[in-house]
Amino acid sequence: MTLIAERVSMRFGGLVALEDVSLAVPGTGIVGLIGPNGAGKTTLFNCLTGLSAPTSGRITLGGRPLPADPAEAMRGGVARTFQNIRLFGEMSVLDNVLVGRHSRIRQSLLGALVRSPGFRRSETEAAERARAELAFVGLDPDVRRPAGSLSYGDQRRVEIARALAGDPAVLMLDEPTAGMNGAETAAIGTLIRGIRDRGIAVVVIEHDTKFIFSLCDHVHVLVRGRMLVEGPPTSVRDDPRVIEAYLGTAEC
Amino acid sequence: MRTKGTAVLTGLLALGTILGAGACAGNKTETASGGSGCDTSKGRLVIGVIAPMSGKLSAIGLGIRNSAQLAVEQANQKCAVKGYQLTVDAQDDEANPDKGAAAAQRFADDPNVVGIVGSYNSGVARAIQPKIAGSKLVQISPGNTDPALTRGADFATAPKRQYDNYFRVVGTDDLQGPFNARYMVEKEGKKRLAIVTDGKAVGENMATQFAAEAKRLGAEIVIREKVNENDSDFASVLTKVKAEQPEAIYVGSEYHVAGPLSKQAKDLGLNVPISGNDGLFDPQFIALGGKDGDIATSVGAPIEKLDSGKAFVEAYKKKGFSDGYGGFGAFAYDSANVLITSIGKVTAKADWTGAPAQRTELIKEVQGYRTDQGANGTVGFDQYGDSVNKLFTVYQVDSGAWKDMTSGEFEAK
Amino acid sequence: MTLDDAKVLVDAPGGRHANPARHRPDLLAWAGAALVLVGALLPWAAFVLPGGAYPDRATLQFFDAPHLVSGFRLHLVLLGLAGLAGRARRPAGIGVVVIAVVHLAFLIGLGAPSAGGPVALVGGVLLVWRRPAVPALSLPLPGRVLAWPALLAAFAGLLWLVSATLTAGGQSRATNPHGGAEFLAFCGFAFALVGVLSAYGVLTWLAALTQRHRIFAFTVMLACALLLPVTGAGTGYWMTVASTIGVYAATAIGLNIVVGLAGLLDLGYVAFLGIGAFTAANLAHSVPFPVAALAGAAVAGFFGVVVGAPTLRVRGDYLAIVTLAFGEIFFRAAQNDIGGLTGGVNAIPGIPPITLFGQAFNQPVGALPGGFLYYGLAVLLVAAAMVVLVNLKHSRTGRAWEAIREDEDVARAMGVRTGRAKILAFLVGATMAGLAGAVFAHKLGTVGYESFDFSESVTLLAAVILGGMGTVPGAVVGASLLFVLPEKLREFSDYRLMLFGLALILIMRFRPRGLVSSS
Amino acid sequence: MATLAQQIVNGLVLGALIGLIALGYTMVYGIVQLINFAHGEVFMVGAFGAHFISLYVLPEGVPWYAALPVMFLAAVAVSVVVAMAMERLAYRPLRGAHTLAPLITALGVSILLQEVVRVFYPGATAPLPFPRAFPDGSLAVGPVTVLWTGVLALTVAPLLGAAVHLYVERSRLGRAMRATAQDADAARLMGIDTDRVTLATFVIGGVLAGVGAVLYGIHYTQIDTAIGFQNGIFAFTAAVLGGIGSIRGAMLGALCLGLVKSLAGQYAWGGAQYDYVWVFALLILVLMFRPQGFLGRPERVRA
Repeated sequence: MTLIAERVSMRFGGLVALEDVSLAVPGTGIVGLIGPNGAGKTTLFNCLTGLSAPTSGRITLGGRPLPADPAEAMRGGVARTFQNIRLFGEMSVLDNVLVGRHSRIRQSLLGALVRSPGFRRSETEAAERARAELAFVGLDPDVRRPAGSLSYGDQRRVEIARALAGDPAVLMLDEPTAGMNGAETAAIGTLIRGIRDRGIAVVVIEHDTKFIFSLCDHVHVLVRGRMLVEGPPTSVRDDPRVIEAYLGTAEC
Repeated sequence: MRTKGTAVLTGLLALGTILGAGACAGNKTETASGGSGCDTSKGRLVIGVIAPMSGKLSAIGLGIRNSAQLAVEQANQKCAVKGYQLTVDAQDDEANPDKGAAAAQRFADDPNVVGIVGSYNSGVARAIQPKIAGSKLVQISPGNTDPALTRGADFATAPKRQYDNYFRVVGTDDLQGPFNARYMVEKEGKKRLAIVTDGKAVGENMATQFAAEAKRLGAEIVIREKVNENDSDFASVLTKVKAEQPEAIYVGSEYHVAGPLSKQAKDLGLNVPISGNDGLFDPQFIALGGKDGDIATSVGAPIEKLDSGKAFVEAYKKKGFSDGYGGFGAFAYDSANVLITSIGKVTAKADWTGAPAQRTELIKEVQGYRTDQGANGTVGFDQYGDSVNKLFTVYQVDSGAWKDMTSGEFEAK
Repeated sequence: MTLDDAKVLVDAPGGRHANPARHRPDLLAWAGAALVLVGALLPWAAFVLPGGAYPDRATLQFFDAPHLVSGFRLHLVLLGLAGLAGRARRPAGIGVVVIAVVHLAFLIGLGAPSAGGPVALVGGVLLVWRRPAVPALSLPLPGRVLAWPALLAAFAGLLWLVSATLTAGGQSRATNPHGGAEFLAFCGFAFALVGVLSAYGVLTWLAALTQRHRIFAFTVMLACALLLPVTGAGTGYWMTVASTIGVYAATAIGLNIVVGLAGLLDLGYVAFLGIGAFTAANLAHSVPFPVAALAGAAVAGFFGVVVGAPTLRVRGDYLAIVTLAFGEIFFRAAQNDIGGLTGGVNAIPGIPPITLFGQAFNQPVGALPGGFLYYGLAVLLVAAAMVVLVNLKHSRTGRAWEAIREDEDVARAMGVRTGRAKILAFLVGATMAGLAGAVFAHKLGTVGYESFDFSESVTLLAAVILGGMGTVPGAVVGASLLFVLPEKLREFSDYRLMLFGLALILIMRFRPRGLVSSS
Repeated sequence: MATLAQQIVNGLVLGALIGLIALGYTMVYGIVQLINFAHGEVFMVGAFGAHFISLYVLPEGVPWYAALPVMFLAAVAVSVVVAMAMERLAYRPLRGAHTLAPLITALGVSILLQEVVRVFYPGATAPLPFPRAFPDGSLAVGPVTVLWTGVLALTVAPLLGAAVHLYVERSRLGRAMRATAQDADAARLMGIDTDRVTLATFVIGGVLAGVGAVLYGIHYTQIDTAIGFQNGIFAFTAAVLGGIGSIRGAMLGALCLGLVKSLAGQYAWGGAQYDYVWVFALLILVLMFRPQGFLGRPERVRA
C-alpha cells in the first residue's frame, strides 16, 4: 500500500505551516524526512498519521483517503512512534505491545467476562505475536516490569514493537535515535532495515542527516513548510539548496 | 530515612494523644454515672440512643443524647431500677438511614440493651423499624413526626399500626401543620399565604398539611417554593415570593433557615410575619434574624409553665453540658423516663434476660405508660403508638423574645 | 564503634561477611526487646476501680492481671520476641509503640498509669530506632503440593485477622468503656503482624502464589468470606455492617473500572447506585428480585452511557466536574420526587426483603446469625464484581482502558477507539453499581434521596484510592476500611469523624498509591 | 421588570461572594493542578476567625467601622495560616505522587477542619449568628433593593479580583506564578523556587477566602461549619465554568452561576427547587461545547 500526500497545506490562523507539500511513500522501502527546526516536519507527520486534517490537499493510503483520526489511520495501516517516548508507563512491557495489537484482536465483551475458549485462543495468539515482536526488536519477551522502568533505549524498542504489533503497512518513526549514542543509533538503523525487509514501508523523521542519508532509499527535505528537495540520498546530500538551508539555520 | 521514621512516630504520638483525649472524655461520664449508693449487683442495663451527633444536625442530636443521659443519671441516683445500674449508649447515625440501621442492629443483638431512644430523622426510623421488629426491642422516638411511621401510608384515611414496638412522644405533622394554619387564618386573619420549605421531610409534610387546612379555611396559597437546606441566600426565592404579595410566609424548616429568611424578607421590603413549626421555636431563631411578629407552633404546653418542665431545664443547666437541650431534649428526657419506669416494673417481676418474651412484656409496659409530669406535660401512647399529648402552643416573637400566645388541642374537622 | 559506623558497614556493598548485624549483636535492640517483654508482664494500672458488678470492675481489671498473658499482653510478648530478629524489628517496634501509646493515653485519662506502659513504650521506641537496613527477603515459589496448603493457611489467617479485628474491643461501649483503646491497640498489633510478614517477603510471596493459582485462591477466599459468620464476628450487627460494606465494595469495584482502569475521575458515581436502588424499589412489589435487580442494573447502565457521553469531548478534571454536575442533578431530581419515582423527601418505605425459594432474607437460617443471607448475597455480589474486574482487566478492553488512563492520545494512535472504550467503561461500572443498588434497596427496606449525596460519591472514590487504584482487592479493602473504621471508632463519639479525616491524610501521606499496591 | 431587575441584583451579589472563593480554587489549580476541595474550609475557618475576634476579643460597643477591619484582619490571618499549614503539611509531601492522592488528602483535610471547628469552637454544633458589623438597611434604586452588605460585596469582590489579576500580571512573584503554571519543570530550571510560588498561591487564596468569609458573614448574618463545603463546590463549579486557571474566568464564572441560579429559580421550569439543576445543566452544556470553559486555554492534543 502506498501512502500519498498531494498538495497538502496546513494553516493555523494566519500561520502557514505547510504549503503544497506532496510526498509518496511506496509500498516498501525507507523514506527519510529531514529539515531544520520549525520546517513543518511534525505537522506533516501529524497529517500523515491522521492526527490532524490538512487545510487543503489530500492524503490517501492505498488509493483511499486516510481518515483524519489516529485510531482509524492505525486500523488502516499507518502506525507510529513518538519523538519523546510515550509508553504506557505503568503497564507491563507485554501489555504495551498488546495495546498496539488492539485493533487486530477480535474479542467480545461477553467472551472476556466468561473467559470463553474463543477468547482464550485470541488472547494466546495475541500474546504470542506480541512476544514475537518484542523478540524482533531485541528485547526479552518475558520481562514483567512496567514499561516506564526500562532504560531509554529499551523504551524506544518497546515503542517500535508496539507499533509493529498492529500489522502496519507504513511505520512512521518520529526521531527514533534522539538522545542515542553512535552504537545505539547504528543498532536502530539495523532494526529499521529489518523492518523494511519484512515488507513494511518506513518513514523516518530525523535531525541527524548522516543517519538518514545512510539509511534511506529516498529522502525529502522540508524547509519553511515547503518541500525543498527530494530524491535518493546521494543526490539530496549534494544539493546546494539543502546545504544552504542547513548551514543557514545552523548559525542561529 | 530517619526523618521519615521520626515523622511516623510523631504522627502516631499525636494520634495517641488525641485518642487519649477521646478516651478521657468517654470515661468522665462513665465514672460520673457510678458511685451512687444503690444496689447494682445485678449488673448494668443499657438504654440505646440513636441520634445525629455529628454534622449539621448535631446540636439537636447532642441535646437528645444529653437529655437521655440526664434522665438516666437521675434514675441511678434514685435507684429507680432496683438491682441494676442504667447506662446510656449513644450512637451517632449522621442522619443516615444506613448508619442508623447498623446501630439499631447492634442494640438488637445486645441483650443488655432494654430499648432505644431515637431516632430524630423519620428517614432513619424507617430503616430502623424493620431491623428491630424481629427482636422486639422497644423504640421511643423523641423526634419522628412523619405520621406514616405509626399509622401507615394511608394515615389520614385508613390508619393501621405499623410496628407494635415503635412509639413516639412528639405530635405528628398532620396535627401541627393544620393547628398552625388555623391560627394564621382564623386568629391572624391572613388570607394570602406563601410557603417556603427546605426540601426535608418534616418541613415538606408539615407544609402540605398546613396548606390543606388553610385552603379549607378559605385562605389562598399564593406560592410554594423550596430552598436548599444548606443555602444561606434566600434573596432569589424571596423576590419570587414577594411578587405574589403574600400576607404571611409559612416556613417548613428549622430556625437556621427561617431566621435568616425572616431577615432577608424584611430587607427586600417584604415585611410580613414568618410562621413555622417547632423547628423555629428556639432562641437562636431571633438571634439569626427572626423579627417581632414571627410565629412558631410547638408541641405541648410551654415548658416554663409546667413545674416538671422547669425542673428539667434547671437540672439540665446544672449538669453543665457543653450543648443546649435543643428543640428535642425535653422529648428525649421524657422518652428515656418512659423506658426507665417501664423497665423498673418489668425487672421487679423477674431479672432481666433480654429474651424476646421479656422484651415483649416491656413493650406492654410502655404502651400502658401514662404521666402528666413529663417535661412536656402529658406523656402516653394511643393505639398506634402516637403520643396522646396533642396539645400545641403558639409562640410569637415580642420585643426580641418568644412569648406564648395560646395553647390548645387540635381536633380535625 | 559509633552508630554511624555501624550503619556505614551495614550499607556497605557486597560480600557475605559484610553484615555485622549478624555477628555483632545489637545490644540496644535486644535491650528494647527485653524491655517490651518485661513491660508486658508488669502491671499497667496503679489501681482497680472498687467493687460493683462485672462490667464496672472490668474497666481496670483489664490492666491488672500482670501474669495473665492474654489480650494485649500476649501481643506484646509476641512482638517483643519478633523484635529480636533484625528484619522484624521495625514493624514490631511500631506495633509496640502503638499498643503502648493507646493504652497509656487511656490510663493517663483515668489517672492510673503504672510501670508497664512506659517500659514497653521505651522498648518499642528502641526497636524502631535500632532497625537494621536489610532488604526484604525474596522467597522461592513452591509447586502446587506446597502452594495450596500455604494459600489455605494464609486465607484462614486472614479470616482470623478480620474476625479478630472486628471483634476487638467488643461491641458495646456501655459494657466495655475501653473498647476503643482495645481496638486501636489491636490495630497496632495487626499492623505489626502484617509488617513482619512483609519484611520477610511473605506477602509478596503469597501475592505471587495467588497470581499463579488464581482460581484456587479465589475459591478459598470466597469460602473464607462465607465462613466469617461462624467466627466471633458472626453477630447480626456485623452481618449488617458487612453486607453494607459488600454493597459499597461492589459499587466501588465498578468505580474502580471507571477511575482505576480507564482513569476517568467520576465525582457523581453514587447516582448509579441510587438509580439501581430506586428502580428496584419501584419494581419490588411487582416482580421477583432477580428481575428487579437486572432492571436496576440495566437502567443504571443506560444512564452510565448518558453520563459517559460527554467524555467524548471533555477530559480530565473538566470531566470530573461534569460527573459531579450529573450527580447533583440526580440528587435534586430524587429529592423533588421527579416523575413520582423516588418518593421525594418521604423516600420509598416498606420495600420487602428479598425472598427466594420461600426464604425471606432477613430471617435467620438455623443457627446462623440474622442477616446472614444478605451477607452471603453481598459476598457473592463482590465476588462477581471482582470476576468482572479481573477478567476485563486482562482482556483487549481492559488494556485499552489502561492505555487511555496512561495516555489517551497515544491510545488513539495505537488504534483504540477511545470514545467507545470510555463509554463502555461507564456502562460497565454503572451496571455494577445498579445491581448493587438493587440489593441496597431490599437490604435497607427503604430508599431515600439522602443516601446518594455528594459525600457518598466521595466516600466511594476514597475507597478506591485508599485501597489502591486499579487493583483487584483494593476497592474491597478500601470500602471495608471506610465503613469498619467509623463503626469501630464509635467509641470516640465526638472525635470519630475528625480521626477519620486524619486517617485519610496519614494514609495518603505514607501510602499515596493506596494500601494494596506493589510499590 | 422590577422582579427581573431584583433577581439580577440577587444573582450578582451571590456571584460576587462565590467569586472570591473561586479565585482561590482557580489559582491553586493553575499552579499545581490540584482540585483543592479543602479550599472551602479555608473560607469557613476564616468566618469563624472573624466571629471569634468580634465575640471574644473586641470589647462590646466598638463601632462597626472599627470592628470590621479587625474582623477582616482576623479572618484573613486565620485563613492564611490554615491554607499555609495545609500546603506545607498535607500537600507538599505529596508533590509528584499519583494525581488522585492529593484529592483524597484534600477530602481528609476538609473533614478534619470541619470537625475540629465543630467540636472545639463553642456553639459551632449549630449555626451561629454572625456579628452585624455593617450598617443595616439597604440601597433602594427604584423597585430594586440591595442590602448595604451586598453593595459592599459587589464593590470589594471585583476590586480584589482585579487586584489579584494585576498582581499576577505585573509583579515578580506573579510572573513566577505564571511561569510555574505554564511549565513547573521549566520554571524550576529557570531558577524559580516553585515551592515558594506554590505557598504564595495558597496564601493569596487564603487572603481572598478570608475577605470573602467576612463579606459572607455580614451579608447572610449566620455561619456554620458546612458553609465551606457547600460554597466550595459552587466556587469550584464557577471556576470550571469560567475556565479553570483563569483569574478573570473565575469571577465571570461565579457571576454567571449566581445569575443563572436566581433567574432559573424565578423563570425556569420546576421553580426554585430546581435552580441548582439548571446551574449544573448549564455547566455540562458549556463544557460540552467549550470544554475549556469561558476563558480557559484549550487543552491541546499533544503529539
